[in-house]
Amino acid sequence: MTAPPDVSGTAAEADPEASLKGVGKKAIQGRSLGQIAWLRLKRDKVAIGGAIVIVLLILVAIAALLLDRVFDVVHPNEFHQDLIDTENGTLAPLGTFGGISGDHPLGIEPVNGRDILARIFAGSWISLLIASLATVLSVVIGTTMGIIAGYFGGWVDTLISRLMDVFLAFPLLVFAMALVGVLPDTAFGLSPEMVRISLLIFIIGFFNWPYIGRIVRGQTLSLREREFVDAARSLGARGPYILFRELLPNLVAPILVYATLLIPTNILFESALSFLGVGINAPTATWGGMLSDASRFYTMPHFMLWPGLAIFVTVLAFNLFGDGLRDALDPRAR
Amino acid sequence: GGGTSSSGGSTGGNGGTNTPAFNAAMTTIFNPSDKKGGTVRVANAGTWDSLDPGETYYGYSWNFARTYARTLVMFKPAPGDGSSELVPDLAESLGEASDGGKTWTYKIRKGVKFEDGSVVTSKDVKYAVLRSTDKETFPNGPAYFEGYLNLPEGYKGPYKSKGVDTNSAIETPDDQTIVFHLKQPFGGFDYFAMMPQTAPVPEAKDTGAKYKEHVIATGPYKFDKNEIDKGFTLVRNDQWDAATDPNRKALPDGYQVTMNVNADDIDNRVISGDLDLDITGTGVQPASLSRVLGDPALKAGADNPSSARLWYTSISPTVAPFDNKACREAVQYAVDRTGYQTAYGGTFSGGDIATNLLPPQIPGASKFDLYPAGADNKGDVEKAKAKLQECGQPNGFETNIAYRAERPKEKAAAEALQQSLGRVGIKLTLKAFPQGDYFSQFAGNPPYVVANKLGLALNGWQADWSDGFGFLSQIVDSRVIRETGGSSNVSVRVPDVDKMLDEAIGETDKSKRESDWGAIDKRVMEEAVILPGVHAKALLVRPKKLTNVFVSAAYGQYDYLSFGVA
Amino acid sequence: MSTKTETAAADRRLGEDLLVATDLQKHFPIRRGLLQRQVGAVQAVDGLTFSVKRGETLSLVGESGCGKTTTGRLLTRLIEPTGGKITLDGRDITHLSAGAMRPLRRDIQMIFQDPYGSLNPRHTVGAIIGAPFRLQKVKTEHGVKRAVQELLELVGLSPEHYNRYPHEFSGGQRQRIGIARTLALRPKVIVADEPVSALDVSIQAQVVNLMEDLQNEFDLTYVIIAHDLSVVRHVSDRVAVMYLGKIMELADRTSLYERPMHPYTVALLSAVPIPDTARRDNRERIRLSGDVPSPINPPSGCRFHTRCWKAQEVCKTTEPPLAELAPGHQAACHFPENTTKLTIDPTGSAA
Amino acid sequence: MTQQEDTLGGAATRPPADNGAFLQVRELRVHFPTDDGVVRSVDDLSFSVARGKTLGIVGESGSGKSVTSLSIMGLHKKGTAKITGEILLDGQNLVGMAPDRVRQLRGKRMAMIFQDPLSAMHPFYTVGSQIIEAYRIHNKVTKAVARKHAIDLLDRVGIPNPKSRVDDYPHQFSGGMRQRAMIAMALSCDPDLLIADEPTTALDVTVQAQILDLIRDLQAEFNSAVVIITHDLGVVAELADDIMVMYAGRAVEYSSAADIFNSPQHPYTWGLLGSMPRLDRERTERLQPIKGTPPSLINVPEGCPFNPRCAYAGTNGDLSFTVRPEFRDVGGGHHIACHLEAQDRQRIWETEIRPKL
Amino acid sequence: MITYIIRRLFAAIVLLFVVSAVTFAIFFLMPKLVGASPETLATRYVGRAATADTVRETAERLGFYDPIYVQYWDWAKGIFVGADYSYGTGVEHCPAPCLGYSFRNNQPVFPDLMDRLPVTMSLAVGAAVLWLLGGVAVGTLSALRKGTIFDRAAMSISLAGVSLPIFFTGLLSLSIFSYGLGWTAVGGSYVPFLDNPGEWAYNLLLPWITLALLFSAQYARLTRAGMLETMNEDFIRTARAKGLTERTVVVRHGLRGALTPILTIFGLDVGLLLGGAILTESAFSLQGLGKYAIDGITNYDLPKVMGVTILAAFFVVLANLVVDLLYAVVDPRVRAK
Ligand SMILES: Nc1ncnc2c1ncn2[C@@H]1O[C@H](COP(=O)(O)OP(=O)(O)OP(=O)(O)O)[C@@H](O)[C@H]1O
Ligand SMILES: Nc1ncnc2c1ncn2[C@@H]1O[C@H](COP(=O)(O)OP(=O)(O)OP(=O)(O)O)[C@@H](O)[C@H]1O
Ligand SMILES: [Mg+2]
Ligand SMILES: [Mg+2]
Ligand code: NI
Repeated sequence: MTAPPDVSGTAAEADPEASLKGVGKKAIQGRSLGQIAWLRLKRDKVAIGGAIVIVLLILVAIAALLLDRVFDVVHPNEFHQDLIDTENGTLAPLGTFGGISGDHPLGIEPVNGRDILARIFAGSWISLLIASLATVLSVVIGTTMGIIAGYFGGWVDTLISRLMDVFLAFPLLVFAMALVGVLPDTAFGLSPEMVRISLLIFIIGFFNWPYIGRIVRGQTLSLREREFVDAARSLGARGPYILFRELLPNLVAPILVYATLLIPTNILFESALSFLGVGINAPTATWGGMLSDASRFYTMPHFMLWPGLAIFVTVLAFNLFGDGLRDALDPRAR
Repeated sequence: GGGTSSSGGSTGGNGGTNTPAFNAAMTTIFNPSDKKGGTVRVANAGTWDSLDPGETYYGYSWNFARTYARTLVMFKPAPGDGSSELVPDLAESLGEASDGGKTWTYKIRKGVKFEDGSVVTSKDVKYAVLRSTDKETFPNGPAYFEGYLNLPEGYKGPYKSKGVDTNSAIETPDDQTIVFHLKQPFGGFDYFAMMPQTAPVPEAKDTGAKYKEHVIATGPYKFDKNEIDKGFTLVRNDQWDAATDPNRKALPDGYQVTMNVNADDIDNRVISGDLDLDITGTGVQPASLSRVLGDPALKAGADNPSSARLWYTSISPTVAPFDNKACREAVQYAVDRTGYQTAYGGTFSGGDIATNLLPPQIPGASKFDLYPAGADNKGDVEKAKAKLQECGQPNGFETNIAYRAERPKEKAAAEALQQSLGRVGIKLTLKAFPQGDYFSQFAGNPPYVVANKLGLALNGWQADWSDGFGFLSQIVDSRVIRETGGSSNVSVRVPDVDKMLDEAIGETDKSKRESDWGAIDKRVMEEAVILPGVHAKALLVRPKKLTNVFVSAAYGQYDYLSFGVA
Repeated sequence: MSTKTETAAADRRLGEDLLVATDLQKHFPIRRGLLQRQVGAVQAVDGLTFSVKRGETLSLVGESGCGKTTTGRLLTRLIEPTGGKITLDGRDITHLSAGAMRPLRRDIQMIFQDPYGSLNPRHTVGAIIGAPFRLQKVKTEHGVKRAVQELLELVGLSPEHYNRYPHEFSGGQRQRIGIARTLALRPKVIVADEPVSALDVSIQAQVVNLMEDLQNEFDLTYVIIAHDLSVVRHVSDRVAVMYLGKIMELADRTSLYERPMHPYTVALLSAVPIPDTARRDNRERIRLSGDVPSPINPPSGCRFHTRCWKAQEVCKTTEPPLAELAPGHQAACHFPENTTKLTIDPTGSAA
Repeated sequence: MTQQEDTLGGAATRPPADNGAFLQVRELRVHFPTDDGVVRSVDDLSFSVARGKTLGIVGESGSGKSVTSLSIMGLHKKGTAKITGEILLDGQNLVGMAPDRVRQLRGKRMAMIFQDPLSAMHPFYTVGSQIIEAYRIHNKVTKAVARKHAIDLLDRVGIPNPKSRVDDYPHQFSGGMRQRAMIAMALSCDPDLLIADEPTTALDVTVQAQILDLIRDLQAEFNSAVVIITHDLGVVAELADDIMVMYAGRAVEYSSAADIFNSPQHPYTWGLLGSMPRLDRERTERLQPIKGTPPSLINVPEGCPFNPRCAYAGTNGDLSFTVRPEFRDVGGGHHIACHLEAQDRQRIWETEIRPKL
Repeated sequence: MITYIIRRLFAAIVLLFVVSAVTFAIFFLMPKLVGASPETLATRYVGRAATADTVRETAERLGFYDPIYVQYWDWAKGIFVGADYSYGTGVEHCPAPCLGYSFRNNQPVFPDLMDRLPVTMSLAVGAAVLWLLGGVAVGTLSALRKGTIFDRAAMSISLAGVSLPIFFTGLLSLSIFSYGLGWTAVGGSYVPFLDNPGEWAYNLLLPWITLALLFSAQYARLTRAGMLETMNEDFIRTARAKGLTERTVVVRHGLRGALTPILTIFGLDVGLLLGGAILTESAFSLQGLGKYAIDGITNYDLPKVMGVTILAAFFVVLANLVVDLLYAVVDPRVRAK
C-alpha cells in the first residue's frame, strides 16, 4: 500500500565546512559515532520525547506479557456481560462513554463487556512485536536486496528489480488467506499463538521488502559512484565488505525514515488481516484486532478510539524518534 | 385478490394496521394498500447463489423468486402463521398422492404463459425438474428430487443423458398433467413442489448454466437488465395474467436490486429510507442494532421475526474425552446460555435461548430442557463439575473449538464458550477456519476433526421448510456423515436416531410423524452431542416507503411478493 | 636519457620501468535497444603508451574529460581495460581477476581526486586508515591502532584524531587522511588523481610538500594526475599532456615547459593566468576557440585539429604518431613547434 | 586606483570608501548564530566599487568571500544571518530594506555568477527558458521577444549556433558553455553591478581564459561595476583594478592590483604569494606553505586573527596577541591591518619574501 | 525509446507469467499441504447437496485431476487462444484474452474485470490526485516552515491519518457526512464519468478523501524531506538571484526539483491501487476490482483471483514503466542516457 520514499539523509544543513571550523578546534578528544549521536539526540527534545514514549511502550509491552501471561493479573478476555445492555438488546455498554467507570477506565467492549484498557494493555506486546519484527524483516531483506541490486547493477539489478515487481504485484491477501487457512497449529515446537504471530510477521515483513528495496537500490546507485567505494576496492576489499561496511552505514538515514513509516502500515496490516478473519487467533487481544472488531460497532466510537489512539501514539513516537535519530546519526547534519 | 385473506390476529378493516409499533408487521399487514406503481429498491450485502430457480438454495431467494417464477405450489402470502400454509400456484390444487404416497399428481393451470407469450405446459415443469438434477451444471440447488424421484440408474440430467426415458420418474400424460413417481413414499411432497425447481423452463430457451442470466419469467415480473453479481432490475411481465394467479397482487412496477453492498451501508440506507429492503432478511448489523433498539422511534419501525434456524455447537464424540458422555454433559451444564445468546446478538438479533434442537415453529417441536442451567441461565457449575468428576476429568481438560473466521458472531460465541467452560476447567482453544472450506476440509471432515482435536465446532442449521424432516434429516442422520468431509452432520452418530428417522419418514400419519420428530430431538439431546445455542431471530427494519409489509413465518422475513410502493 | 636535474633524489634507484602501459584503451560502451546492443563507445582512453620509472614522478595533464581519471583507474585496475597492456614491476596485470589482483594492491595505490568523496563519511579516521591493514591482513607490531596513529603523525595529523569523522576535518586534512590510507600498505607506486586541485593554495603547498617528503622517505613512484600546470611543473619529473584520450606530448619537465612542441601544450601554457599585473597587457596569449569535442565521436586524424590554429588538410585525415622529436621528448603533431630551437616563450618568462 | 583620490582626504583610518562609487559596503558584519556559537563570517568589512571598475576579492576558503557577496545580493536564508552595517547600491541601503524591494533590484541592478554552473542552473529547464525567465521578471515583454533576447545574449557570450542551443538543457552544455550561459543569464537585464563568485574555478585553463576575456569585454561594453571573487591570485591579476585580501572574515589588505603584487604589505598576502607555484618564476625546490590551518570563525584568535600562523607575530611584543590591528591606509590608498612597523614590513618584503618568490 | 518500451513490456510478460504461476501454485499447493485431494477442492464448488459422483465430475470438469502445470497451461492458453466453456446446452467460446470462467457463477472473468476497472480507476485516480495535492502542499509548507508549530502539527496530524484503518474511517465518515449531514453521497453510488461527470465526482468524493487521508501523510513527509533538500540547492539561490518572487522560486524551482522522487512512489502507489483498493471498495460498496478480488478469494474462485492478480500485476508493471518514462520527461538528464 505504501510507498518507498526516496529520502536522502541529508536534509537542510549548512556548509559542511561550518561544522568543521566550529567543532574542529574545540573538541579535540575523539568521540565515537554513538557518543556524537547521543549528544545530538539529547538536545532534540522532541526526539527524546519520542524515545521516552517508545521505551514506555516497550516497558508496557513487557509488563503486559508478564502480568497477563505469567502472573495472570490482567484479564483481557474476561467477560462483563452484566455491564452490557441486554435488556434493550442494544448490547452496548451500560453507562456513558462506553461504560467508563472506576473498574473500567476506558470503558468496555460491546456484546461481551471486556475491559478495553486490559485488552489494549495485554495486546500491546503482540502489536508491537508484529509491527517491529515485520518491519525489521522487510528492512533486512529490502536492504540486502536493494544494496546488491544497486551495487552490482547489470543483470543482477535487472533480476532483483523485476523480483521486486513480482512481489509488488503479488496478491498478498490471497497468499495470506491461503496460507493462514492451511498452516499447522504447531510447528518448530512453538505454541499455536506463536506460530500465528510468526506467520503474520513473516507475511507482513516478507511482502513489504520491495518498497525499502527500491529506496535502498536508488540510494546505492548514487553512493556507489562515490570515490570511497573505489578507495575500498583499490585496497582490495571484497564485495560484501563494500556492501555492508562501506555502503550500508550511509543508507541508515533513508532506511530509518522508511522504517518508521512502515511501522503503522504494519500494525494496520495486521488489523486488515484480522478484519478479513486471518489475524491473530481470538480471543487474544491485539490493537489491530481491536480496531477490526470495533469497525463492526462504528456507532460506538469509544471502542475504536482507544486502540486507535494507542496506534497513533506509537506511530508518532516512532516517527519523531526516527527523525531525530536520523539527524543525529548523520555526521554532517547540524 | 383472492388469496390474501388474513389469518388470525389481524386488526383494522383491511386486515392491517398503519400504526408503527415494534413487531407491528409480525401478524398483521402493515400499511395495507392496493396502490400500484413505483419501484422497490433492494440491496444484497452479498450475491445470489443463483438467480436460476433450478439451482437456488437461499431462503430469501425462494421468497423473492416468486416475483418472477411460478412453482407448482407456494407458501401463502399471508402474515404470521398463515404463511406456513401451502397453496396451489401454477398447479390448480395441491398434489394428489396415490400409491401410498409414492405417486404425486398435479394439474397445471390453463392460460399461464411465459414472458415470450408461449403457454406453460407440464413438459416445461418436467424439464425444469429434470435439469435441476444435473448437479454439475447446477451445483447450488437442493437435491431432493434426485434423491426421491424414481429416476433411471445413472441419470445425469437432460444435457448429459439426452434421450433417456425418464417416465419412470415424471410423466406428462398431457400438457396439463404432471405425475411424479417416487422411490419411496413421501408424505410431504408438496414441499418439494413448492421449491423453485418446479418453476417451468422452456427447453428451447434453456441455456444451461447461463440461464440465470435471463430467466424466462412466468410471474408478474421479468428480468430487464441483469448484471451477474452486480444487480438487476425486474419489470412488469405483460404476459402474466392476474386471472390465472390468485396469490399475487403485483403492485409495484418493478424491482431494482443491487448486490455486494456493504452491510452497514444497507442498514443505514434502509433506516434513512434511501433503500427499501435488505433482501437477505437476516437482520441488522451490530452497529445498527444498538441504534435501532436504542431509539424508540426506530424500534417502532422494526420487526423481530424468528426463523426455523438453530445456532448450535457440535460436540464430537470422536474426540477424547468427549467419547465419554459425562464429559459432553459437563459442557451442557457448564455453558452460560445468556452469554451464548448475547454473542449471537442478544434476544432481538440473536434469538431465543434454545434448550433443544427443533425450532418452535416446526410442527411437533416441544421445548424441553435436559440440562437445566439455573434460573439465570448462566449454567449449573456444580452439576458440570460433578459430571466432570464422573467422566474422570475432575480438573477439566483442554480441547479446541472451531468456528468460521468470517463470522464475527461465531467468533463471539466461541469466546463466550471459552469463558463459561473455563469456569469448570474446560480450556478451549479457538480455531478459525475459512468458511469456504469449513465443512469440506475442517470441521466437517471427520479425520481432520479427530487429528486436530476439534472437540467443539460452531454450527447452524435452518430447515428448508418448517417441517421436522426438513430440519433434522441433514444434521442428525449418521449416514450423511461423509468420511471425506463435506457433511453438515458433524457429531451425531447414534444408531437409534437413524432408525427413528427412517420410521418417521415412512410414517404417513401426520400427527404421529410430528411427534416422532420430537422424540428424535429428545434422543439426540440425551446423547449430549449437540449443544443448542439459540433459535434464531432477526431484527428487521421495516421498509419505510412500502405498503403491505408483513412477516412471512414460512421464510422468517418479510413477504417479498406482496409489497406495494406508497 | 633521463634529464633529471635538480631534484634531490640522487640516491633513488632510477632507470628501470616499474609501471608500463602499452597502447592502453578504455572504451565505455553506450548500449541501446532491445538486446542492449552496443551502439557506440565513449573513447575515454584510446591508445596510451608510456612507462613510469622507479622513483620518478610522471604527471598526466589535460583538460577536463580527456581521460586522466580513467587512465588512473586503469592503472590501479579499478576498471578493466578494453585493450592494451599494463605491467607492474614486470608482471602483466592487464586482465588479472579481482582475486588475483588483491595481493598486488599492496604495490599500487591511489589517492583520489575528491577529498570529500573518497572518505566514507560514516567511518572514523581510525577505521578508514585501518581498513588497508584489515583488508590485506597486514601484521602490525603493536596492533592496528598504533600503526594508524603512526601514519597520522607521518602525514602531519594528530594521533588524537583517531576517533573523529572526516567531516570534522578541513580539505587539506582530509587529503592527508587519504594519503595516510594509501601509505598504510607501503606501496611502490601511488597514482594520485588530482591530489590538490580541490584544495586552497596555502593547503595545496602543504600537501605537495608532504608528498615530496614521502617520496624521498619511502622511495615512492608517483603518477600524478592534475590540470594545474604550475603544480605539475613543481612536482613532476616527466609530464604527459593528454587530449581526448590520447597523449599529445610526453617529455621531461624542463623540456616540456621550456620547449613545448605540440600546439595544444603551447596553448595550455599560455592560458595559465599569471599572478603578476605587470604582464597583464603585454602577454602574448593563444586563445583556443570552441570546446573539447565529444569523446564519443572524436575528430578524425589529429584529434586537436578542430581547435588548432596550425591545422591543415593532413591533420584532418592522418593521425600523427607519438614520435620522439628530441631526446626524451615525444609529441604527436604534424607541425610541431620548437623542434629545433626555442622560438617563442609562451610563458613570457625570462628564464 | 579608483578610490584612492577620494579617500585620501577622508579619515585615514577608515577603510577605502568612495561616496560616489556605485557599490559601497560599510562596516559590514555578517554573523551566523549556530549551536556551537556565533560564526563571525564577515566582520567589519568596508569597500566600494565604481562603475566600470573591477574589484577582486581573494582569500582562502572560508574567509567570508561568498558570504559577503550573498549579503550584497540579499540571498542569505531568512533568519540565519545577522547582517549589520551598510550596503549602499547606488545610494540605497540594502541592509534592512524590505525583502521584496531587494528582490526587485536583484537581477536588474545587480546580478551574480556562481561558481559551479552545473548545480547553479536548474537541471529541468532549458538554458533558454532560464534566461527568458530572468529577463521577463524585470521586463514586461512577450515570450517571443524574451526568447529573441536570450538568443542574442547567448550569441554575445559566444555560444555557437545559439538558435538551437537555446533549447538545450544545462547538462547538454560543456562546462565552459554553461558558465557562459550563466553569464548570459546574469547579464540579461544589463545589471549595473556584477558579482562573480569564483566564476572559473570549475573550469580548465583554456576555457578559463576564454571566460575571463568575456567578462572583461562585457564589462567594457556595459560599463558595470564588477566584483570578482576567487582564491586564484592569477585570475585577479588578469582582471582586477583593485584587490582586497580577506582573512577570517576581515580585510587584511586592500590596494590597487599592481601594489598587491609588487609591494604586498601583509604577511598573509606574502604567504599566499609564497605558497603557490608559479609558471613565471624559476621552479623552486620547495613550496612555502603558510603553516597551520585557518581559524575557527567562532573562536577568532585574540589580537590579530592571523597571529597563530604568522611568522612575525612576536615582533611587536604581544601586540599581535592582544590588540586587533586596525585596517588603515598606509599611503597611496594601500590599506592593511597589521601591527608591523612600516619599515619592518618593507624590510621583510624586500629581504626575506621577495627573493624567495 | 520505442525499443526500450518493448524491452520493458517483454519483461512485463515474464513478470505476469511468474506472478500468475505463483498464485496458481499457492492456490492449489497450499491445500495439498493439509492433505486436500482433488475432490476436497471440488467440494468447494458443488453446493450443499452434492453426491460423491457430482464432486468427482466437478473435479474432472475443473481439471483438478491434471498435474498442476497442465492446469496452469490450460488456463494460460486461454489468454492467447481463448477458451471454450460448456454451459450445458451448448458451448461458449470466450475469445482471447480469456482469463477463464468463474468457478462459482460461470461468468467469463475478463469482461467482468473490464466492467469493474473504471470504478477502481476512478477511485484510485481521484484519490491519488487529492493526496498528491494535499500531501505536497502540506509537505511544502512544512518544509518552508521547518521547526515551527505548523510543521510539527501538520506532520503529527498527517500521521493520525495513517493510524486508522480505512474500513473504519470509511464507515464513520459515511455515517457522519452522508447519513448524518447529507453532504456526500451514500455508499455504493457510482455513476460512470462519461454519464455525468458531476455526479461521478460527487459520489466518489468521500471515498477519495478517505483514501487520500491514508496516503497523504507519507507524501507530506516525503515532500517535506525533498523540499528541505532541494531548497538548499544552488539553483534555488540562482533563481533568487534573478529576482524571482519567493512563490515562483518555491513552486517553479523548488517543487519541480523535489517532485521527481515523489513521482516514482506515486506511480507505484497508483499502480498498486489500480489492482484494487480492497478495503476502500468494501467500505463504500463500490463494485471495483478490489471487491471482485475479495469475492474471488473468499469464494475460492480461482479464475477471478487469477484475473485480478494478472490485472493488478499488469498495472504495477505499467506504473513502473510509466514512472520510468515520466522520469525522462521530467528530468531531461535521464533522457540523455
Ligand atoms: N563509467 C563511465 N561510463 C561512460 N563514460 C565514462 C565513464 N567514466 C568516464 N567516462 C567518460 O570518459 C571521458 C573521460 O573521463 P575522465 O573522468 O577520465 O576525465 P578526466 O580527464 O579525469 O576529467 P576531469 O578533469 O573532469 O576529472 C569523459 O568523457 C567521461 O564522460
Ligand atoms: N548559513 C551559515 N551558517 C553558519 N555559518 C556559515 C553559513 N554560511 C557560511 N558560513 C560560514 O562562514 C564562513 C565564510 O564562508 P564563505 O562561504 O563566505 O567562504 P568563502 O570565502 O566563500 O570560501 P570558499 O573559497 O570555500 O568559497 C565559513 O566559515 C562558513 O562556514
Ligand atoms: Mg578526473
Ligand atoms: Mg565561496
Ligand atoms: Ni583606483
